Amino acid sequence: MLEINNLDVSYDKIQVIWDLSLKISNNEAVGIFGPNGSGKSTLIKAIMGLVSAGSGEVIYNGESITDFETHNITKKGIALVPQRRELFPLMSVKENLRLGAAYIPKARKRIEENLQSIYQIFPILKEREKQLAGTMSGGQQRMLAVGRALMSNPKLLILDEPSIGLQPSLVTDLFKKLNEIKKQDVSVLLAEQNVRQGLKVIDRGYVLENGKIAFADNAEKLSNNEHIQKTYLGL
Amino acid sequence: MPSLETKNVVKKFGGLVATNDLSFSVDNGEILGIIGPNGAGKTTIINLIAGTLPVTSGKIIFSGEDVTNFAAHERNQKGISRTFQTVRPLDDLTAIENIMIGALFGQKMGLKDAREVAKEICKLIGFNNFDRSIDQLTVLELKKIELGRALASDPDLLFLDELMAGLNMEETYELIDVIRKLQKRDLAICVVEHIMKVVKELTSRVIVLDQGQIIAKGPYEEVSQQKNVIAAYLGEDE
Amino acid sequence: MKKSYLLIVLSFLLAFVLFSMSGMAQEPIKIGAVNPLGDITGRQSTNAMELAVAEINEAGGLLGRPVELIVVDSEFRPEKGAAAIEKLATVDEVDFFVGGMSSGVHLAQIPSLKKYKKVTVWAGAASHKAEEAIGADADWYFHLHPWDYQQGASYGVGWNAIVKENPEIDIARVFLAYEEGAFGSDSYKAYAAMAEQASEGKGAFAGVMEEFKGASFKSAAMGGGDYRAMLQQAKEYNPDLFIWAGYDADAIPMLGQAREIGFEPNLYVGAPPGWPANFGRNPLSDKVILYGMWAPALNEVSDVAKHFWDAYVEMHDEEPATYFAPLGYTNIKFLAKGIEKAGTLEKEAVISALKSTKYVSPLGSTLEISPSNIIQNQGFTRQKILQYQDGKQHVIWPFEFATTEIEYPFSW
Amino acid sequence: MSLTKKQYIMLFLLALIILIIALWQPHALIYGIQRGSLYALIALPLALVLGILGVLNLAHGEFLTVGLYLSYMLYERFNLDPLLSIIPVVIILSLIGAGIYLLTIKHVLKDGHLNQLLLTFGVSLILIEIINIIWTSRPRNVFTSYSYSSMSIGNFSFGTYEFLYFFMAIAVLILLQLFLKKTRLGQATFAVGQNPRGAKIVGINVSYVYLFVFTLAVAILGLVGAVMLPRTAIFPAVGSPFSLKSFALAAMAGLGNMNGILIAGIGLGIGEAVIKSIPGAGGWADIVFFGVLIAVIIARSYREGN
Amino acid sequence: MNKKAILIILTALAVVLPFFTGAYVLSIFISIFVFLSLSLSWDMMLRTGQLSFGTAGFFGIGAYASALAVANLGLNPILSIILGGLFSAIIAFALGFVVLRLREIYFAITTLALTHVFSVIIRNLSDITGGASGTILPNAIFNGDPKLIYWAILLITFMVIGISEMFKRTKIRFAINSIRNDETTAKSSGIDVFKYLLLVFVITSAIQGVIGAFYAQQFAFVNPESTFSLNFLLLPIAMALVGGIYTTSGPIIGALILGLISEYLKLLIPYGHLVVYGVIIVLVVLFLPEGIFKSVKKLFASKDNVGSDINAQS
Repeated sequence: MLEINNLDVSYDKIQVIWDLSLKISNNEAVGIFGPNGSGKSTLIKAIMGLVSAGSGEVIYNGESITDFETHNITKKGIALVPQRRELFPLMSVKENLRLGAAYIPKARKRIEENLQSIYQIFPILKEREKQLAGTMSGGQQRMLAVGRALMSNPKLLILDEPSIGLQPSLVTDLFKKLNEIKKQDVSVLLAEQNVRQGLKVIDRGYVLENGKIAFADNAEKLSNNEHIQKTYLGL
Repeated sequence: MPSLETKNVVKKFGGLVATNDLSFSVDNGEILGIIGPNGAGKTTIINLIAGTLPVTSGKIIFSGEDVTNFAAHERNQKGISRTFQTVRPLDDLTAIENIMIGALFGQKMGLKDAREVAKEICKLIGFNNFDRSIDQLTVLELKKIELGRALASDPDLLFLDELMAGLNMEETYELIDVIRKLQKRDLAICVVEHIMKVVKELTSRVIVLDQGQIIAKGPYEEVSQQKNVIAAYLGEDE
Repeated sequence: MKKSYLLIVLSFLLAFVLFSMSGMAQEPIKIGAVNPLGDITGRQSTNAMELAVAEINEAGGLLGRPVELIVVDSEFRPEKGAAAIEKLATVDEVDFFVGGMSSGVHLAQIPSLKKYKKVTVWAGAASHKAEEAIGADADWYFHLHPWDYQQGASYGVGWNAIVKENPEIDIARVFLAYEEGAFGSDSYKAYAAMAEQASEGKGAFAGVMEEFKGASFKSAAMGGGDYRAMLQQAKEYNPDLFIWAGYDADAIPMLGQAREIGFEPNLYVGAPPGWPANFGRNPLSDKVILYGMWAPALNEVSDVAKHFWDAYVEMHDEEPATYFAPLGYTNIKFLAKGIEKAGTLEKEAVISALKSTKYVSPLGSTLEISPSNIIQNQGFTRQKILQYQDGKQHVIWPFEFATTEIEYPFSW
Repeated sequence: MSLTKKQYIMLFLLALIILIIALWQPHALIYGIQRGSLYALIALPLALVLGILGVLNLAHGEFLTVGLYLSYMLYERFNLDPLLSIIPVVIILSLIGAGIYLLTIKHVLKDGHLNQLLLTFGVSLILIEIINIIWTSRPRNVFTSYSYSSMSIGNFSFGTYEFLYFFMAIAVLILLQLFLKKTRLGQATFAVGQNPRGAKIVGINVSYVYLFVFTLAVAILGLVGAVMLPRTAIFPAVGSPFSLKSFALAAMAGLGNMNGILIAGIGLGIGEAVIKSIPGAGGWADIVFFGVLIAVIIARSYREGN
Repeated sequence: MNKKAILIILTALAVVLPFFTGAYVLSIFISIFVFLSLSLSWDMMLRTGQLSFGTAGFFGIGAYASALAVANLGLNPILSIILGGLFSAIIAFALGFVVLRLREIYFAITTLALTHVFSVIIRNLSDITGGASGTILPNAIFNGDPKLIYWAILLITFMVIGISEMFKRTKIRFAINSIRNDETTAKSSGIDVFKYLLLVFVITSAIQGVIGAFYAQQFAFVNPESTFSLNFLLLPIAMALVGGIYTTSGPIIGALILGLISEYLKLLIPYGHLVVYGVIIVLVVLFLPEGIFKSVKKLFASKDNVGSDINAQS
């Protein structure tokens, strides 16, 4: 469903992504792993139109979305859970969730329905429905960010390092929820530091180094890979 | 004599109690782990001890001196240093100049001496790109700068606030080695971390916080078995 | 880093080239004018000066030489006004200085004027502070506009005359509303001093100012525009004569606010330096009295005024809207007449010629020089009392220029 | 909304002060409410742009000036009553505002506050000077039969037209808040104000929202301009002082606090009017405005500090 | 070219300027130096992260202190300029304890409000200050000799540039840089944030006071409208931003360029030159958002790089 062909991205004059190609099929969960500065976040920003691609293209369901603006990409059915959560601190949990759907024509009709299903996945959000997003703890905000992304009925959910700064129990929790979400006809693109947890969710993974794909394989083979074990799993 | 001792420290934000009746101590040469769920008050404690926030009540004793009413910069000059959860390098200064700040003001040195001190610290933490500007540095290097600046004020007590967050394992081990070296210099170190591997490897003792209170203390191996700690923080997974 | 210094060097060079290349031909008699060109007063004054110069040149120039007018914008900024004098003196090497309005700008120019001591005929700047700064020994300085205290005194004379002519008019209580800036507060000081004299039966206002009170307001031109608190005080005081000293922007809103709170003095007088466009078209303006030097109605009684008006309209395709237009014209014509009379550009000769020059001006009155409180050479000392009747400014006093009689009392 | 005990005491004190003023200087109370509402009315769009776009618009007052001149032009050319000119003025001024936004401000949104400040300073210079070239510095007025209508209670008369400012301020405030709370575009605006990046991610067209907010702010100024015209002399710099006053009110209310702007505006208006109505003290009225402003800002900094 | 040599040539050029030019060019440069110094002082405060709108206020206070000391106490005009600076510094020191708690637009609006408060107080204390009509002095400083006046402001400007460079080269740079970037980090690194803010606030206010005093003595008068004019706030800010902030060279270049352009435009286009001036400012912001100094530096830097690349290839 998503295809990236020969993508180059630069900030100022420093090139961060080099000739990168990757693919995500329907109902597939794909991981992107790699050290800091390897270009994971930049890749995601490029897909979402938050930075512009130098060359190459991003194709979504057969249509090139390379030069689309972010809001139009979201409308196509791609939702992002950003690393910094990017919530609306002065709005309540519920308002934040509603906004996730309010500007997506298809999702707008199903706001109430979606709300209920998200409350099922994250009961804590229902409990805190009226609390202002800005006053919640980091972990809760992360849940809210995931919930908000799901409100748009995405076909592709992109998560940028969702586990950063989360306590161990919440990390486990979050990835369990991701497994549930996966079952609901949603493709997932997951960029993670926490490779151990990430591997439990994904079907296939790419390892990014210095803005290039170092290697790609399915989840099982990746977890047995020596380099991965040494560098990311600390074994 | 412990390096740091807090006595019944309470901090309230409006009506909200952030830390409640907190008492603990750290000795020189010891590494204490502070763990707990997000929002438990870990960073608040650092802010209280480093002086970025005033306490509502209670006492903070450092090297036998009551520093409760000292301003943040005075506490730093006395020997309390910290790193920040999100790295906060100073953009318009080069890498080494960022580190020099600690020596210039924490130790009240001149420019020349401060540069020498900064160079020595760079050697210690394994950092070579002295004159790079900040936007050219990797995350690991930024973390090193953060640590270096804290060290440059020659602290007796050092707080590391999620220093390892966002690093991969290889990078994490590199920093663990650095911290071990520091321990040998007889520093008292407090580590706030979510990565249990780091806590396990480094600390001799941990305190577990939940909702501003200490719910458990002792060596990590013991604490991690306690039911309340698992329920509030660790989860059932590993 | 280096490049920045290069840039600075270049800037210096640029300055040299730009400012040292002007000023070439020596033939004409050069008159340097400084006016705020962004403001209607300065612009029209300049236009009128150009008219005067054109007329002089058409008639063969002065002493057989053409006259050149060099104008520099003061931008209403003191340091720019002072720099303009320096430019005219050193770059253009003018023979005479003319122009000017705004006392603040003029104060900054005075040190430069004193430095060159060229014959200067200055049209505007009414503050006695400027007079103090010029001092008593400046024989080269001629000032046309009445000083603030002279204006005040001339109104006293005028009202006394009007009261004598019109026995039904009775003036005992005077209320002055003054804007809180330099212009207004200087007016207030002048009035307060005259009121004290009048209470002892002395001075110009004796007999028409038994009691006096003042209140300040913030002019719309300075970001104010709410006069009601001041008007309320005036209403409670219930004056026979209400005068306001502010700016043109205050004229209509103040009238309207006076009407809505039911303040209706028998004489409603405004003393701003200019009036808003189409003031007369506003029905509120009827029977409003104004102090000024000039009115278009003078065309009916003065040939010079009529000539000026027609020539100005022909040359600039607009009507003179402020008295600074005829004043600017007068400024040049008076100077020219003095030079003609002296028959030379030699300073002492021109000074003594100007001292004895009489010029029948488009402002109605004849301009002649006499000493004022401080300076040696003062031009006009009298203002006029005018009144809006049926949308038109009429001269009420001095009677020799009167175009109609006063309508009394003022009412809504 | 539930109030704390402290807020009740504050409200009570406020009511008491107003009562005292009403008995002592009734006209000061009326004038204060009228003028203060005008200040607030002009400050609201400034606060909107400051809050959502993060731009401190130094040309704010100049847009008001342009609105005033547009209304004046329609009056002169077509003899259109200023109140009837509201609609064309709002439309034309919105177009001008949108045009200036697209040409200039749009391109500096990412550049930091200081460049925005300098840019809007440049824009204000250009607007003032263009007006000066077209209409000269000479003040202009229009005359309408209703602008100085008045009302009397006993022997105390006062103008009624300016109550329009008060009602308009309340109406604009309520409409703005309804807009922000109840409409989709309004929610988008509110969201963009808090987190533009987050807004993009949920599918909001952020650049459209910016354009809309800026245009809306300018349109409100057009409305105010047309309503003000019958009572104001206009000249090229007429709007400039309002930039400063609006900035002061926005800061005094605290960023994002729209109700606060109306309260602060009326409070300062009354304070000013009271001082002005004390004989001999008129010159100190500005001190009240700026002194209270400083006191409030500093007091708040102490409260937040602890 | 050697940087030091250029610096010396420039300095020499500035010093000998009066021998080669007339009073007009001098008066333009005097005015440019006045605004240049104000612009630099504003930038110095900005380097701590504090946006001050109080430039005109401290300028005015210095001007009044100096003028009144000469008019009422008969103080020597040169000494009175120093007094103007001292007086502004003292006021800044006292106010600093309160206003330096504030940040961002709250600091900005408060300093602007203070400017108004100063001018209202001065206007209303007419017994001492001469009220709205101001106070005039019997004589301009140095009897109005443009050369001496030029050298005096040049000396002051050199001192201001020296202070600015001192801010760049000593420990102070590290302190104010840290404060601007992140106050919490600064505090936690042992920096007494308030002390440094106060130091910079007092020094920059003193500079503004000295410049105001100089201005008062140059034109031999003060009055609230001219002396507290917002021109002394807006133009220096525009100059610093056009030239480039956080540097010494930026405000210098900005002041020279804007100062010369505004004077030249005036002569070129008598009516409406301010429109062009406004357009220039807008264009600079749109196309050189980092200011002229940094943009030009970058341009040259990239050219240099191209040059070295070619060299490397050949």
